[in-house]
Amino acid sequence: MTDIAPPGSPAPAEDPRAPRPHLSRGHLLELLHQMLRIRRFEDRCAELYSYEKIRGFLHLYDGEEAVAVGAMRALAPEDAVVATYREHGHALARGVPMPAVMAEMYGKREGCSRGRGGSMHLFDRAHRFYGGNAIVGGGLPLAAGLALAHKMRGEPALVACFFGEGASAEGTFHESLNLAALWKLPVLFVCENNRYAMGTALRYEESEPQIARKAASYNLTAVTVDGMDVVAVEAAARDAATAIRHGDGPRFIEAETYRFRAHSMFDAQLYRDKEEVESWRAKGPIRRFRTWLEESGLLHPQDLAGIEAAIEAEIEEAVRFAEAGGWEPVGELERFVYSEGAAAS
Amino acid sequence: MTDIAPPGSPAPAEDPRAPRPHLSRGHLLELLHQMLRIRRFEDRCAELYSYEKIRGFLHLYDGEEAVAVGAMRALAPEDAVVATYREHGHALARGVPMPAVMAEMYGKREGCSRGRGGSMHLFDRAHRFYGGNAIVGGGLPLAAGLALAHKMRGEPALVACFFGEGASAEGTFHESLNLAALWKLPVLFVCENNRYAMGTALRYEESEPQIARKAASYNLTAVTVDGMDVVAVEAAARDAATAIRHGDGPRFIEAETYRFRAHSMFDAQLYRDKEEVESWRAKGPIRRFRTWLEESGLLHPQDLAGIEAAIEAEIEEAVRFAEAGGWEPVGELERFVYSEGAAAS
Amino acid sequence: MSQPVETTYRECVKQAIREAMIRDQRVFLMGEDVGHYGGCYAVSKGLLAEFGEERIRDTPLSENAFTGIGIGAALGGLRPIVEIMTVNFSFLALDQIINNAATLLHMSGGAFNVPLVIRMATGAGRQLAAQHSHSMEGWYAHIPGLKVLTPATLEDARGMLWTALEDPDPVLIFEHVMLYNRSGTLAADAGPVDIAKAAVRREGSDVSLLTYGGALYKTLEAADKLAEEGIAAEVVDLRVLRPLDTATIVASVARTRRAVVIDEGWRSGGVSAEIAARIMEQAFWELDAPVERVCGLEVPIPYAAHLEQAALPQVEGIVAAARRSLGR
Amino acid sequence: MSQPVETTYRECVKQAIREAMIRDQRVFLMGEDVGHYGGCYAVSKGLLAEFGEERIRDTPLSENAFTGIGIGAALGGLRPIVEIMTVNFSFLALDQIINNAATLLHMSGGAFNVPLVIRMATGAGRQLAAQHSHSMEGWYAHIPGLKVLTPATLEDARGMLWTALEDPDPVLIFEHVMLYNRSGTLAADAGPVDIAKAAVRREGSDVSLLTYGGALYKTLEAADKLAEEGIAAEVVDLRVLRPLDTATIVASVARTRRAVVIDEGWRSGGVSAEIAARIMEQAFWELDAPVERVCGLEVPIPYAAHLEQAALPQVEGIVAAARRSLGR
Ligand SMILES: Cc1ncc(C[n+]2csc(CCOP(=O)(O)OP(=O)(O)O)c2C)c(N)n1
Ligand SMILES: Cc1ncc(C[n+]2csc(CCOP(=O)(O)OP(=O)(O)O)c2C)c(N)n1
Ligand SMILES: [Mg+2]
Ligand SMILES: [Mg+2]
Repeated sequence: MTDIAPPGSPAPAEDPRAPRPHLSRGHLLELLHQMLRIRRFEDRCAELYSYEKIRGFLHLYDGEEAVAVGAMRALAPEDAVVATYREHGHALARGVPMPAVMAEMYGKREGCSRGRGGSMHLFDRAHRFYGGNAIVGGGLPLAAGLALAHKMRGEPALVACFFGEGASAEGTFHESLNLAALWKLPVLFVCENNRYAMGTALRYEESEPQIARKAASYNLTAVTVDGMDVVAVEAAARDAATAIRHGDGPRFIEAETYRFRAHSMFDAQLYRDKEEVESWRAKGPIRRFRTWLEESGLLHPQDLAGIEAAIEAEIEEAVRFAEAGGWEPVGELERFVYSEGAAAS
Repeated sequence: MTDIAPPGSPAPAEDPRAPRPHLSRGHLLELLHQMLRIRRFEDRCAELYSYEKIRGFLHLYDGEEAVAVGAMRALAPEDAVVATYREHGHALARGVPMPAVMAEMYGKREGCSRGRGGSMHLFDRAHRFYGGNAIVGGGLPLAAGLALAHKMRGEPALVACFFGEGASAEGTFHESLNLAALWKLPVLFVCENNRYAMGTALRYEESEPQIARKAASYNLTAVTVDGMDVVAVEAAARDAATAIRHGDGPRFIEAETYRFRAHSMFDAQLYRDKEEVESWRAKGPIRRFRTWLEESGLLHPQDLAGIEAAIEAEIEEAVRFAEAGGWEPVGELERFVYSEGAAAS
Repeated sequence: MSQPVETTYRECVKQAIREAMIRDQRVFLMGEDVGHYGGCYAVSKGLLAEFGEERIRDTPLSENAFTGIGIGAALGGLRPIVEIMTVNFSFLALDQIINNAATLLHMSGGAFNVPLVIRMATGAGRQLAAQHSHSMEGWYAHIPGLKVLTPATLEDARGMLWTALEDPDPVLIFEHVMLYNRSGTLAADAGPVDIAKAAVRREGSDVSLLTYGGALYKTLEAADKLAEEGIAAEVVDLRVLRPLDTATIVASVARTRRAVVIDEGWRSGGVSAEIAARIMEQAFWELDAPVERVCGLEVPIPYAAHLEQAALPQVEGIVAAARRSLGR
Repeated sequence: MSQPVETTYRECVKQAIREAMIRDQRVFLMGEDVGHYGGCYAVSKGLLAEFGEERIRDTPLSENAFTGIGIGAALGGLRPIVEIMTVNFSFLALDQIINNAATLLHMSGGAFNVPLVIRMATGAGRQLAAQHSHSMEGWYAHIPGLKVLTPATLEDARGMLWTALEDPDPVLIFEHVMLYNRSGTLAADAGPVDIAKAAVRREGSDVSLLTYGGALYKTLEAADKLAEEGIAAEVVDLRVLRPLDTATIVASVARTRRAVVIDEGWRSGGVSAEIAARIMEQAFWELDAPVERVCGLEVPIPYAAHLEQAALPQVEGIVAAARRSLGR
């Protein structure tokens, strides 16, 4: 294995306990694969949305793939993940099977939430994927609580908690960071600072727009990384995860990124101009990483073709699975209000 | 008028626009008078509590008088005040008439809240005293909202908002400070850091125990003052008020203080030891200020006697007024659920 | 009444806000994405350009604080309209709504009233699932000190806000998400409407169908169906859930001797329970059958369309309940 | 059943917590001042010394987060008991309670259940005024996904927590502040009790008095008074407000043909409304009189003792309502 340092990657991990990421070619191609996989999956979802196969709100992760993909590489299977309503990327990068995700988008009973959740509420017990939360900031206390369970049970697992910069204005952000720091809970907070909360620009949201600086005021270690650089995100996440696993308490990563498309499927985007979007697109995490890999001779045309073909096949299979899936019978609707066996209302 | 610099008073106000406080002898004696007035009033309340004239929760301000008295001196009549459930001191220092306050403690209709509020809910329109709020942190958004009204109406008034360090863990603290700073609202936040929230010591409350440092993370100017030094508090408040009136946005003062007695009337105080309390008592704001005035020759025995007599008379009058007051007829109980004249449920 | 014009519910709400802003300098709109985004249901689109950032005020995600700021601003002499995007988010602001807005006047012995209007989107039907789709207006109606309005018609969408802004006390307005696109005609100069009375939207002598908000149209449809069967259903639009206009309800039931309450909210402890209890108390001897309830199923609203629809009152269910109450 | 011992409601709650902590290492208590202070109503006094700071966990003032942390900890395999000091503060945590605790199981299609217990003090009588004294248990009972318990007796104070902790879903326990000092005798080895059924606390054939929590003792007193007048009142302690044990209610009313609901909470849309509606639906033809409701006045609870008492149900009012329902 060769250690390769891509452009824009951060200085070697600060924490000497952190293993240097093994940036083998295979690893790098896998990062690209995962990002592309999310992108293609979501492109297909957008298409299916226009065919009305998918309904409700659909928040695409276009432009932010490097964050979920990079951060997720630092996790072990026993770790837990808490995400937002913009969580297709997190679910896929975490390993939630694509067919179950797609079936959920369709509202089918084979979906990972049996059709009750939809795009904003993906869940998967096997991968310790705790949602999918459509209350902005609502996941932070859950993450701290899961981490408390790990800590009290003496488990080495950590909890990765993703949320937007908009969430950092909510009271739960404050309460959760304080408690996590006070109780030294094993949480990796990952703030996806894409500069907008729906149509509200950062300058209308935060008196301190550098979210990592806000986080640091809770006496925890917080860093800002280039969220368009998947390797930088991975390195930061590994560094943080190592510290967390050593019992240092929570860590905070602010990933500076950008959402290329509308907030949800439709949105006139009156709040920003096209040039701004275009200038960020030029820094797109996939485009940039792919170009670098190509220029470095690490990605050959046939590699890319292979990746694209694999993704294409996976998506086809997911769509087929979703299409073939059944509808939860209406008679089952009242199941899961209370646990099976427990008295119902 | 002579400018006098008492010991422990801060360096001259940082803000050159701030008028130097006129620490005439009269002014200093007035500070002492106000602090003693609160103390004697509350001592009497505690006594009346044991006679069951006053009921419910009764949170004494013993040890913290310098904060309300010092800060209130920086306010003009058109300013507004928002306080907590521990607000006898704020109400009195603000000028809410003692008889109306005492009658409220009795639950009489002549009380400043017509007997509906009690100790935790003192209100007075004439003095723009907006309570009395028994939800910890509940007053911060109100203060920001009042300040927004001042700002949008082009009024030069500010809002002084008092709360404990315990409140600074609540989400409303975070949301309110962010909004106040973002919108440059004329709020003077005064955090009474008495080191305990009920029985929970600061180290169990806050990952960052220096509350002013937390406040500064919202990009506003925050200072820590010796809350046992009435002159220091006044100077800091004047400085802050000047900046606020110049349109600088909110200011934050953390006043380091201590509560000498139980959280409410009864409390086994298992959470701290007697020595700690005694060591703080030695720094008590009244004792210390009086001693200094005496040693400086500014307070003569007859001054003190005069002050004590005036207070005694005022309290007697307040008790007489409360005793003579009537009970709100039960038939009036449903008044004020909705405004008079508006349709009722 | 002037010439009627074609319009939509959304447009009515927008014009109501516009006019209030023009009429009264103390009025302003505050909430998440009301400005630059144009409102998450496009209600306030264009208002930022017209009134500027001070009065069309985008807030950060801070429901508890900006609702409390609305209360404070109302105390300070302004007339804020606070918009909470969706009823489920209002739980974050509940402390301010109940412990302050609803309580301050009484707790202060009449010293401080809170002339605040809070608008929010309510209800299901857009497949937004369990954290965006509930109908909590009936729940809020439990709280003394609040008034709770549920405009169902264009006229009410246009006129209730005006009256609410003139009210000295906190008023909550619930706009059902499925109504925004509803179109129809309305007098060009439509103005304020009362916020005290229920309205009989269709007269009938056989059974009273009592409903409000988004369910009104399903109920009117059910009344059409019933008419085909020769059953004359009276449809009462409650309009205001607190204070409930018990007199209109009881008068209708006294005429028809039978009642069905239709409420998209959960059954247990909802609006329908209170109405059944009041009818029991005030019209027991007039009743020929127990009051029927057609409510939302007691589940968090699911995403899949067929499940979501199954969780909501439907025309068939209303018709069936009316038949049952008539013993058919 | 072993020897009965003298004890208090407070002591029963404490012993219930203690035993749960001893029995199950996954159980811990978390909330404001549960540790060093000993609990604001002295319920947990001494437990910190016995179990240490990890398991008797003082929290900062952060109701929404620590309730959410309780949910997360439950998801993570623990069995948290979250204490919220007073029901009014629970509004700050409402988002977590409704949008997460009550919803996660359904929204995740059964993947994640939340075995969490939340305890809080409820009710008036201590002159704590409008931000500390409400009775919102009936309001919480509106929410699907939650269970709502209201222990009124020593036995239930001792036994409900055990069963609640074994429940796979979120359970809210409301302890009325006026009950903590209540004393009586209880079997030394008192154990878990069911959390599904209402209990007939006194049998009678003339009228059913339906109540729960703090109002139970006033209702029993009223039954005594009624007995002096020759009226045999049956007293039903609801015990659980969600799911309501409708069968027991209906069976009692079917026997007595008359019912009075006594609830300290506000009338409109409260527990009493739901019970009246269910009786209407399931026992309409058995009723000889409309269901009466004796509830808290619809005002924020005031401070002054005479006003506070006037705002609450009292024995006289219960007696009068029972008489009315009997046409006397
Ligand atoms: C408590 C709450 N308030 C408002 C909303 C509506 N809403 C959904 S996403 C969003 C913006 C969130 O922005 P951010 O946290 O930055 O995440 P991003 O969408 O940019 O990924 C808003 C206002 C919500 N879902 N929950
Ligand atoms: C939201 C809320 N949670 C809990 C309480 C109970 N309580 C009343 S005072 C208090 C401690 C507050 O501490 P702090 O803010 O430091 O003020 P202090 O009493 O020290 O002046 C607590 C926990 C409350 N009144 N409101
Ligand atoms: Mg964002
Ligand atoms: Mg304190």
